[in-house]
Amino acid sequence: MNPAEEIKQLFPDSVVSVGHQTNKPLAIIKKEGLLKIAEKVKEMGFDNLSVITGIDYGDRFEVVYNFLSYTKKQNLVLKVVLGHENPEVDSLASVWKVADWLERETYDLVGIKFRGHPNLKRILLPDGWIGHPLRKDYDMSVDQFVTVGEDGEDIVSTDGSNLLRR
Amino acid sequence: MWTGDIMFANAYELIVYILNYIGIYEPINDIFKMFGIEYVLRIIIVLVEIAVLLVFALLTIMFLTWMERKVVAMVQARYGPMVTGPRGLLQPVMDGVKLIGKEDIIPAKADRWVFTLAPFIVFIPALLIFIPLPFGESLIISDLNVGLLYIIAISAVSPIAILLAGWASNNKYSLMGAMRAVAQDISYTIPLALSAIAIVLFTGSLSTVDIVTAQNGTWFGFIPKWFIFLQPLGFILFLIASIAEMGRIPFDFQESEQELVAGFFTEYSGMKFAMFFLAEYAHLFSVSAIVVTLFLGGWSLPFLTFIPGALIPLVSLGIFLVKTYAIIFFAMWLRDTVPRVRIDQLMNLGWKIMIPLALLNLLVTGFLLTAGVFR
Amino acid sequence: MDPLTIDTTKIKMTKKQPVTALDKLNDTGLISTVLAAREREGLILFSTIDQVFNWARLSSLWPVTSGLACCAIEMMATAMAHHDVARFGMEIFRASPRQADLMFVAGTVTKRMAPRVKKLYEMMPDPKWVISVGSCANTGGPYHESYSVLKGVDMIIPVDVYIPGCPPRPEAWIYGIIQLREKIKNQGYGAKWGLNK
Amino acid sequence: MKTEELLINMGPVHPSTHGVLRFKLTMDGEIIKKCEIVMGYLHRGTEKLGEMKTYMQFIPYTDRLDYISAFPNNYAYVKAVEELAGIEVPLRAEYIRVLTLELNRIVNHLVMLGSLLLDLGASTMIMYGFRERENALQLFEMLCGARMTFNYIKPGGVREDLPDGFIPKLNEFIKDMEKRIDDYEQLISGNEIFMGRMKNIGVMSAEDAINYGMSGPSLRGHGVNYDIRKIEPYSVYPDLDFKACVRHECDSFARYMVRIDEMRESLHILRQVVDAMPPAKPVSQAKYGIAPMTGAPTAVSTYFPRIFTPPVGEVYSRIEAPKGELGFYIVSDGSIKPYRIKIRSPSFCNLTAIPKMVEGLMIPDLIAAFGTIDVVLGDVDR
Repeated sequence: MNPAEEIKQLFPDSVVSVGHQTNKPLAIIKKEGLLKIAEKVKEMGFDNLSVITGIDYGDRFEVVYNFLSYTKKQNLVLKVVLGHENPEVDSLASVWKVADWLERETYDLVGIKFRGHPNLKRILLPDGWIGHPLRKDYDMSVDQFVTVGEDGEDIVSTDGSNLLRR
Repeated sequence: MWTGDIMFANAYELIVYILNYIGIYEPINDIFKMFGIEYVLRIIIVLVEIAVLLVFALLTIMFLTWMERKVVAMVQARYGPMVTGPRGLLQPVMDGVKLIGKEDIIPAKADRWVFTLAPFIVFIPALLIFIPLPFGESLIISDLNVGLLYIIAISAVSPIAILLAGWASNNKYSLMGAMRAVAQDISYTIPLALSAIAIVLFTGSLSTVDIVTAQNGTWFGFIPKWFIFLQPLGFILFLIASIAEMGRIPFDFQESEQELVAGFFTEYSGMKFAMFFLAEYAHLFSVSAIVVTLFLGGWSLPFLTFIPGALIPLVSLGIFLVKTYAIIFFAMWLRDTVPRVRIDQLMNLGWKIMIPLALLNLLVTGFLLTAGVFR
Repeated sequence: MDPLTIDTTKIKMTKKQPVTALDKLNDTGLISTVLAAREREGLILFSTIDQVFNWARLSSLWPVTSGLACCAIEMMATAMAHHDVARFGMEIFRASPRQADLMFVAGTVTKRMAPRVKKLYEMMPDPKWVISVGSCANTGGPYHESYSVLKGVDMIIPVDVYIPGCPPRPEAWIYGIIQLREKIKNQGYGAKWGLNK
Repeated sequence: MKTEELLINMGPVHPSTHGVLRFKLTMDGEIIKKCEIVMGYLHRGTEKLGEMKTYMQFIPYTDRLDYISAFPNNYAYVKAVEELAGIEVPLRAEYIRVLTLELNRIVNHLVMLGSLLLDLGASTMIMYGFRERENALQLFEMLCGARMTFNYIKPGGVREDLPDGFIPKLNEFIKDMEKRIDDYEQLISGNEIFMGRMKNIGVMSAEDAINYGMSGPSLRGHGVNYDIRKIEPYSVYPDLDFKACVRHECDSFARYMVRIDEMRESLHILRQVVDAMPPAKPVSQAKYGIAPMTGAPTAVSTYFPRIFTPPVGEVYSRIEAPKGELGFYIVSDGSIKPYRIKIRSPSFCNLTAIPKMVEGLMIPDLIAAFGTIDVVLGDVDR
């Protein structure tokens, strides 16, 4: 019985719809029920959280979780739809430790906040970077340069005068 | 080897004998005696000896840098320096000249005087060890009767200079590197000294020439009377301790790139860095020479009785160099194949294994000697 | 009075310049020939020393390990057994910039890495050269439009030799090194008058 | 006696961090108390570029992700596009793909062994490793003209068929590699100092390893028998018989030994692929004109239109890359450019385990454990 239907029976109210993502069972769930479902999914044997993707659709944000159960050789995809203003969802770092960095990267590039995350900071871009690059409304024209402060931290500024060689 | 009676105590007498043989020694001596400054001739001769030794030392250091690169290349199935000079022979010269021409950076907050002084304090002891080394039959600068003790004492000076360098360059990495290097040097001088003392029990005298002459002759006709056969454990301990003293892989902590960037000479550039570089190779040559002197019978080979008198110094010098380069080749070969040991494993090996073994070796040798096994 | 509209040709020098012996001599053009002769004579004196130093510098270039991306793997391949760079005396990959005199910028220089590459360059002692390897380091390469990549390393440090390619083949690396050796050979006093053999 | 903690910065430019990665270590004497990893020094914004390029134009960017083994990157992306658009691939092309994947796995493990030994101080293994790699790169060059960035696998098959002298040269390479692997074992595995440096260093329990998202040979070093070629078989792997190499000692030495076994396993697979390679059936290109210009079908690729617009939808496909599970998540809105591309990189997830694995060890052990995790910075920072 495909795991998406199983979750629908267990959490009928927080599962919006069940479907397929090309060949993997997909369950679209509400933001509030995420943590409870995640714990249940872990018990069902999905011990590998492969990837967390944040997608900016212009009017809404989507966070997609892909799971793989090594023992049962099954896949499962959970999708959460969020509003466009300040997207916020529960963090799964307490359930899967790999989620810690995956969520930090999603926050860094797409700008989705994760409640309850141990230290939600930028991971790939320097801390002072302006804007989240993978959003559709990120303007590429502004050139931001990085210089090193005294204690080795990065300082982001738009004028690269002391860095560039005129 | 030969009749056992050595013709000249040191190189000075050899030179005086040669001058007499040519017949120009008496007239020069008389001229100096007329002015009453007869000792000046003796000083000149000693200066000539030291000049020859310095030239020989620098040439061997340059040759060793070239040999190191070629041996490493040979082990790693590649060529090594080929472009400068025939088969890259001029490469060390080029490195030296380039390093002279480099800008000399002294870090801002570094302690200027100590920073510039440290390389010299490292380089000078490395050359001082050459004095008591018996290069040949009578080719020894001065046959100190405390030769072995002198060698071990001088090789204890370089850790101090390493600490000076590490502290002066005001850089976290170099300070840690210096601490490690000093800890390593000190903890490996003890087994070095203990295994050397086991040799002195046999010869009864610290002078290097006596040690070499004690290894003349053969047992049962074909086994040469080298101390390596009497002291196999001592030889292994001495070899490991000397490699650790030199700071070469697998005990390479001075410049273990992977961990502490470049060890204590991270901040050195130009000629100062060249000093450290040359001191390391001088140390390599001198320690190999000591291993040969103590355990492999210095310049003597048991079967060479037909050498005419005049050629003896040259032939003995050749034999000595062949043996030394065998040990150097072993050290270089080790450098390429074996990974590095961790600092705490190094200390365990030093204190928990090598020192007890050295003491045991000393005990057993003393016991056998008093029991008269070897007389 | 608008300074732009002043007609400079009408201005006459008010103070009379004293005419010294030097001016007279200079009119005959003698001084410039003497200076030129002394300079060339200096050349002959110094150019041989320069040639020796140039030869020493070009034959023992010690690179600093600053591999950033894919070109770093080609840098390792060039230094390994098959295309041996040690033949040119570049065998010791010094880890600390203090002892290096050649810097390979091999890979993409991102905005975050740029100040560190510049600091690495400044830490190297003076006669130093930079080889920018790969189209990423030359002009930003395939990542030209990206928001976090510097469009070419010559925006922050002066570069001597550019090696095109993504990643350039080890043979291209060695060709770049030979070009740098030619460039070093023609440095110094003797270069202007072609005295450098 | 109050000892103060020392903050050591193994900075972005460091010989043993395999590229530009920075460790912030708070040290208590020689022992590491806390290790924090700072990355992003090679973040080139590949995912943003993915949204500006068409499906075919993005393939060269996948080469430069994990630049030591570029074929698996190409294949993972192309497999995702094929699943999205439902393109089938001729059998000969699948066999050629598996051939390149396994050859690239051997090259990746060679570079990993070489740099691991170089970090431990022995500078000879990397020379031998790169010597074998040169032979393999010559094979790649015969195949597609490039040494490291191949751009060879395209949706629908591969760009070129095997050149004539390829198979004999490959057999020669396989025979030579078998002898070489035994030489490496003799040089390294029996070495006392190496075992002293690797045995029970960087120990981590199997549950932690799975929980930290480790995958690939690093995970199989912890006794966890998960190999995506077995769990989610793709391409022609079901028809090939091979076993997932597993070690149960959960330490750096086990992770190292897994890679040696995997190299032998890959050679075994290569031999089977060479024997079972179907012959090239000529395909009529009358309707489409000459192959490269119009994307017409050839013996090794099906028809792939120049203007390729996949159906609307999302797909996530994963393969067993030499470093672990490599996956591409593609969202397409029907236009010629993907709407969003997310790359699940194995090195990024394997790296999460390092801070926990390294507490209480010394710097040389951090380097040894880090070497066995086999991280490439292009893959981590994307």
